[in-house]
Amino acid sequence: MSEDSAPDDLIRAVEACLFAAEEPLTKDQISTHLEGAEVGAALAELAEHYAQRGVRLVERGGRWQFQTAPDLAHLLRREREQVRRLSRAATELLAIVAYHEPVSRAEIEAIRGVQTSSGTLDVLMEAGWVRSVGRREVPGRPLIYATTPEFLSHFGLASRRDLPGIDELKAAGLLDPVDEAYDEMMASDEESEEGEDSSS
Amino acid sequence: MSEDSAPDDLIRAVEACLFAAEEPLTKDQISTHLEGAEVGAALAELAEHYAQRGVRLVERGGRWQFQTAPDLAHLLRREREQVRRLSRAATELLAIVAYHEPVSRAEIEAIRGVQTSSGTLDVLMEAGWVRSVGRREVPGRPLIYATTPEFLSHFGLASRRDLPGIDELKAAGLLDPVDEAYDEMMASDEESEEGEDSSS
Amino acid sequence: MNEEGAATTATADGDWAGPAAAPAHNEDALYLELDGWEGPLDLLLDLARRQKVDLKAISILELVDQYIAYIEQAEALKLEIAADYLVMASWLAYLKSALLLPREEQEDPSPEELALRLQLRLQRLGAMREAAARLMAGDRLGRDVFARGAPEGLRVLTKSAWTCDWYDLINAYGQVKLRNQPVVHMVRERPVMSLDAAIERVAAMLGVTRDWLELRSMLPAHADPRLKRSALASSFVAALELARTGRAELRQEATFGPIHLRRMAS
Repeated sequence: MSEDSAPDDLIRAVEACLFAAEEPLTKDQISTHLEGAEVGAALAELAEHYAQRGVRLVERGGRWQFQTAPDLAHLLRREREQVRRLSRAATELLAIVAYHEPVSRAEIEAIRGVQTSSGTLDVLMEAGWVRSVGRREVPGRPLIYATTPEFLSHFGLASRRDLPGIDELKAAGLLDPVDEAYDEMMASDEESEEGEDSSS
Repeated sequence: MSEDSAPDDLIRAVEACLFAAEEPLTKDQISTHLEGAEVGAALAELAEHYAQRGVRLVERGGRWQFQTAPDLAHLLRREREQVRRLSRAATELLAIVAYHEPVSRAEIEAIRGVQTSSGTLDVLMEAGWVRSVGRREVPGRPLIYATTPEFLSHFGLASRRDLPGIDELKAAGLLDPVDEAYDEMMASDEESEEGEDSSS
Repeated sequence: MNEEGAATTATADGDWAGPAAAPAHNEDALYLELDGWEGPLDLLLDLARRQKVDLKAISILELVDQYIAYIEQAEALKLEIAADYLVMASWLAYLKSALLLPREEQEDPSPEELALRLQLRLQRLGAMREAAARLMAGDRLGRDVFARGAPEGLRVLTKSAWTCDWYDLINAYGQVKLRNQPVVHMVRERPVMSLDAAIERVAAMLGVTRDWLELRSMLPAHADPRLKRSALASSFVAALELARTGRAELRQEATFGPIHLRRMAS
């Protein structure tokens, strides 16, 4: 029989019925919908018609349903990249691993002075910047972590030795005690206020 | 072309994509899923293939969707009511928005001759059929309303041009405000009178 | 039960499918339920349709008579009639008398214009009624046609591309180091003005004149900003002290306004 010609009304009805159904239907259920019609032949013809298409009519445990063709499954899931900034905690963790590697979780916490949630480390591993490089041979054999080549390339570093040392950080003002920096800001504020006063 | 032969991969992919989608998709959305492929021809071919089947491929307000063929409605109507019941006021309001859009509340009231309770408009907005589309730049800057793609999709319209009788209504001037219609009638009366004068 | 006052016109499946005249087709049992109409215009349209002619050809005079008769009957039955129905009735009565007057006594706008405008309104409302009915009678999704019952759904998986810049990294390390450094507090020597010095200074300046002096004008002019702050605080306390001991009086005209002081007459 030719599939090309218009399908007969019973086939069309079975097709629509299965399409609109919210769950797979048995032959009997379909038949009930269609005033008791015998639907076996129609199902077989539909299954054949759809065999080559993007949608299949399949039987699973006596129940019929449409589903998309398995070879097209990859098209129905699309990946999208979303750029996200590292959180403050994750940035600190990353810096500690970079300066102190290889380093265990307990050591990281000792350096950070606060507990580290496990999600934070996961984020760094997902980003591909930190990986586990074995276990420290101490009681408990904790995992130890180090940075990856991707870490170096993301931050444009030739090697870990390119990370600025503590003295350099100090010189750049990055290690200035907070209250000192604050005082300085306040002092300069007052100066500018005075400037305004005298001019008025 | 023969519909009998196996459809090509692009057609199968578009078919699968629309079958799997939970909502109508625009051409662009389909294309995005299929790595930017041009899908216009595939949609046309699919629509033709399905035209005689129990399931149709239709375009509603620029979005494509599969749905069951209307002539099978009696077989598929479920016990439970799936369609929102609309009050007469809401029905009328919806028609006025659809045929006159974009339209302000005052303009709706001029046609209906009664105040519109805000609940009625809310029902239509909640159904997703009407939304506010900005303000009219007249004193008071009233909000203006229009129908949505969901409206077209729900009422089986490819576009607003498919609103039943809209061309006739337009031609008869029945979508023009009373003032305009009156002025026009007067103007054309005068013209014809003048015409008569000059000919006499 | 009365769904938006329109239950009487709703068809069995809940969609409004016809004009309001539906319950009133039996002309003998005149239907006197004003709730069934959405307002005077609605009632007028219904009455106009009962003339069973094209809305373009209705007789306005006849329509006016029907409307007024209808309202009068409702009044006779002591039904409560909303004000807008009565307003319409009296307007229509006016329109009728104007239409019947000889032409030369008519004012502007002419009753013909008013009648024509009313007819145009009825046509427009009637057109929308019919359009609504046709819209509702179309193939509605979920009633006549159905979408796929159990779509697999199109999924978009979001993958995070993490980013962080060099400065943030280094700065974070700096902050960590800082947080855990042993804290050493050092109080550095700062230029200050002591209270005694301030009392002496303010008292001396007050001794020069009997005029009011502003407190701020008494501060050392070219001092280090930190000394200036100290001097302001100390001088203020000094002023209070001088006032307390009866050597000066203070005046401030507004909250946070300048503080003035002068020597007490001895």
